[in-house]
Amino acid sequence: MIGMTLIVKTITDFVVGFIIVFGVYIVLYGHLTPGGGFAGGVIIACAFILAMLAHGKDVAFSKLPEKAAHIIDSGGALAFLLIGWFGVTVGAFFMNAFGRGEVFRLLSSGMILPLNIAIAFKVSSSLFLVFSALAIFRRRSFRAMIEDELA
Amino acid sequence: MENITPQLYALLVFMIVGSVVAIETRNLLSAVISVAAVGFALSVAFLFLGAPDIAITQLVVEVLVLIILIRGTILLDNTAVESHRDTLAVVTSLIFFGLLLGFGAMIFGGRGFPEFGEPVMRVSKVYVHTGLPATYCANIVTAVILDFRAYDTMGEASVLFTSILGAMALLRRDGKRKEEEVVAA
Amino acid sequence: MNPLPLYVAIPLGAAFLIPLLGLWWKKSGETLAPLFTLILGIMAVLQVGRPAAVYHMGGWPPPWGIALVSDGLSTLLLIAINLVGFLCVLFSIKYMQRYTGLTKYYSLFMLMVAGMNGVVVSGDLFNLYVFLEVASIASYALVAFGVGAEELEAGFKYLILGSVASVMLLFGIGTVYAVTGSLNMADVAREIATQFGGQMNPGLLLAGAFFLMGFGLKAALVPFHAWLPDAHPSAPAPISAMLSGVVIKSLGIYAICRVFFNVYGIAAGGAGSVIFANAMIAFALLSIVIGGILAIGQWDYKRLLAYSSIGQIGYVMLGIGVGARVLATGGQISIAGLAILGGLFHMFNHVAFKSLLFLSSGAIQHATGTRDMKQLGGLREKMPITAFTTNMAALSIAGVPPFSGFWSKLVILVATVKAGYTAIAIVAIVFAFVTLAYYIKVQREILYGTVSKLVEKAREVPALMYVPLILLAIACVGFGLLYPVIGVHILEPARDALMNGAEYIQLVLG
Amino acid sequence: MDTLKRRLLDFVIYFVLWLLLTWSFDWQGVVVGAVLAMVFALALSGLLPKGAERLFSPVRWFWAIIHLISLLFWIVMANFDVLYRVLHPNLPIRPGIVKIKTTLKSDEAKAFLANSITLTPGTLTIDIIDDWLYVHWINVHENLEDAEAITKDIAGRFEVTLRRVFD
Repeated sequence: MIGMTLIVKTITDFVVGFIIVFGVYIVLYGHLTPGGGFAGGVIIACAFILAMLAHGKDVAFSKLPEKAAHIIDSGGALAFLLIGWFGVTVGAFFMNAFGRGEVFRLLSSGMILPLNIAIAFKVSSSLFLVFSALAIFRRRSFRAMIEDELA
Repeated sequence: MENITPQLYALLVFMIVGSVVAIETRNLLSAVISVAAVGFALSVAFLFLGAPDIAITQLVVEVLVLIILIRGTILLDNTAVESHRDTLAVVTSLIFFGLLLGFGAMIFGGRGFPEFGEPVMRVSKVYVHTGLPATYCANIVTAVILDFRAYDTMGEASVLFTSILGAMALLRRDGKRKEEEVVAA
Repeated sequence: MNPLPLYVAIPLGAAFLIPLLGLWWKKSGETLAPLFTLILGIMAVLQVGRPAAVYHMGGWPPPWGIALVSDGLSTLLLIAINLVGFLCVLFSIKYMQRYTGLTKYYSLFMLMVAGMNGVVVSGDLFNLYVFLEVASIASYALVAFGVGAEELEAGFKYLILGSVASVMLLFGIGTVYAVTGSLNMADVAREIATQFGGQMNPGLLLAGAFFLMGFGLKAALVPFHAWLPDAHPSAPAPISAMLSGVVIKSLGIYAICRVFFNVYGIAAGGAGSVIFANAMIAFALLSIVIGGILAIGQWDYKRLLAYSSIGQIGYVMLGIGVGARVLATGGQISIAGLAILGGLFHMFNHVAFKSLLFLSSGAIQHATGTRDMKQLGGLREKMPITAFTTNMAALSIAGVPPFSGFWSKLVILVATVKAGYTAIAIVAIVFAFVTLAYYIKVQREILYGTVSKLVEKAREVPALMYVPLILLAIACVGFGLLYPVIGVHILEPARDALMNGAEYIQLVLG
Repeated sequence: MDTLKRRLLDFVIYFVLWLLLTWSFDWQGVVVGAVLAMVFALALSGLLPKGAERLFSPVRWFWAIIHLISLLFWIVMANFDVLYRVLHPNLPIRPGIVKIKTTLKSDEAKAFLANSITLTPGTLTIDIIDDWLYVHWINVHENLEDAEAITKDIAGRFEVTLRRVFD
């Protein structure tokens, strides 16, 4: 049997969707309530890591393949840079080039919301990647490496 | 500030005790668990200090780290540490901590630092007062990190990117190619 | 348009793009990295002669937003980082073919360049720390890039010591923020000058000690040098060249200069200033002596070069420390200027000849497969270009006239004597001869002598590898001969930026 | 057709979750929530447990509340039982692992049964394999042969309600 016991699997199924929605909420409302891209991204990553722990790596990778995670990782960072660079059109790097909107509405405060989203993408995929790398990683033992080098 | 200070000190004591246990225990699993306890206490402390977003992040990261560390620990056959105590290291760190405490006493006792809980609000005052009208962002923390100092946040995102990339680079199976592949290429 | 943010944005963008494109296009790193570093290098050279400039990130005026500042000192470092970066990337194309994971390598390389550029143009203490972390973490990974046992050990050691330094720096920055309530360097400087009257209060003194330890560790000054002799030999040769050529200077020496001259206002005198200046001179002397003594006994070529780096960084620090002490004790400004100029000139020269030496060690290792000096010999006949350029660099670093290294050491020594520290100058002169001695050893064991068995099969390295060597060799000679040009346009603005703290405050805060 | 129904269901669940979290009917939030729910329903299909349509049956909700009340009651009772055993000078415990067979069908019901057993002091579910639950018990019965009595004692009181909630 791949993954953990039935209890863990079932309960994971119950909560994973909720965790992801909660993480997205934290990201999108980062400029109105406590939270933001870093916190939300970590929460979203946690959902995928939970799925990986409960069901094994194949199920998690079917939802978020490793290559896709790499693309999201670099793409999120690039998007952050580009949003910042977009500010140059109105004056300076990281100047707010989007409309400020209305206070206390979801679509307000200009570039902060897209920046939060970019960070969330970056953080969640990064943490997922590093966890999968640490979980799956198997290398020859250190002793074998030293013996190889001596030989 | 005054009404929560005792709780904060209690948490502080708890964290110190947890750290000492983590260092002193011979069983790796107990060490990992006490480190996690310290982390959870830290997240509660953030909550007391009025930073729920940091508390959330700290909590989630703590859970993640705990999972990874426990997984790492139980992979080992023997989770007990069997090593002699390095007297020199203990003495050195004691001396270092003594010096640090001495400096701390000098700074806090003398005229060095502002009073506890009354920071110098020269620059941050402006963030608090003009943050909402200037950025339209109700959460001042987010306003500071993603608007006033968004460039710093880009740097932090790059730090994360670098560490992930570095970890992936170091977790490669083989670092160098075989000689014949190099010749062929 | 002010190009300052481009120095960070271009390499960061390249670093994010390379792994992204690398998923489909295997040569993305080898193509994009040289291109972007070349653009950066040209931009940096064009920066020469421009007046000092400030860039307000996001349009927020300092101290509320982050300010980027370019003055003479930044320009000096920008030129060094980006040009050496370009040459090292060029060298990497052939040299790194024996490694796997090349897109990761080039991406990390660009991140390192971005971090160093970010440190050098930053006008904000915390921002400096953030980019210092980017550059440091990238260099930890790059040192261990070969993932062999030796590389991993060196990388791990570097990681631990570097993290200790980072924690110290963060603690220092936190202390400064607690005391002055600001992170902007110019704002902190003005606060120290006006509110504390230039005197160090205990908090600032502690923070200064942390800064000196943290940046000193990044610069590998002697009591904090333990990571360097392992990290440099284990890293791939282009990375050793970057580490020794620019990383320890931009993260260490530059940051020390900026913090102590422009933020702490060491030039204004006061009780704390003399302590810090004395500490700098002490670290510098220790580095010169211990680096020299340890280098002479090495038989591993790259390890010898690593210890030599410690010694030469000592000379740089000596010039700057003597200048700081003269200023702090109210001595003659012209002598202080001469000492600082000498330090900066030696730093600039060291960029050229130490990068060249590490790259040539890589070329030798590439051709012969060893860096053990006992197994080498007679390389002059088999690899004439590598041997010739190595010779140039060795003569220059050993301080043989008319090469550039001679002039910079001479300036430092003259300034030290003029400032009245004759004993220190004598030690420095003695160890200048020690430097000469171990480079004669390098020449005798590697370049001349009988052709050894390993060298027998060696061939000259491909053109992509020896072109950077030739360019750097030209620089080694050129810096000495072209001193009138370089001195006026690059070094003197850098010195003036350090010595006029008030101007810096005026520039940033308006 | 079946997958379409399933997607629709996922969409509704995610959307309701979103509305509960934001707790406002500002049109911006609602529109964003709808778009997100759509994306989740398409991209993350299969993450939610099967048979989610059971969420819309009021009868099941009613039994869920009954189950919660009974669970709370049994937790309190078991607390007193454990308290008595701990405080008793003779320490009358007989710890051991028993294997019981559950009559519940769906995975969710089994998992909740296991969790209910674990939440009750004195008993702790270790694993579920097919229909068998392995439970660590603080005071195993004298008569181990009487499997039905054991099952009834541990699981029976929860099975009644859980069957109506999930099966």
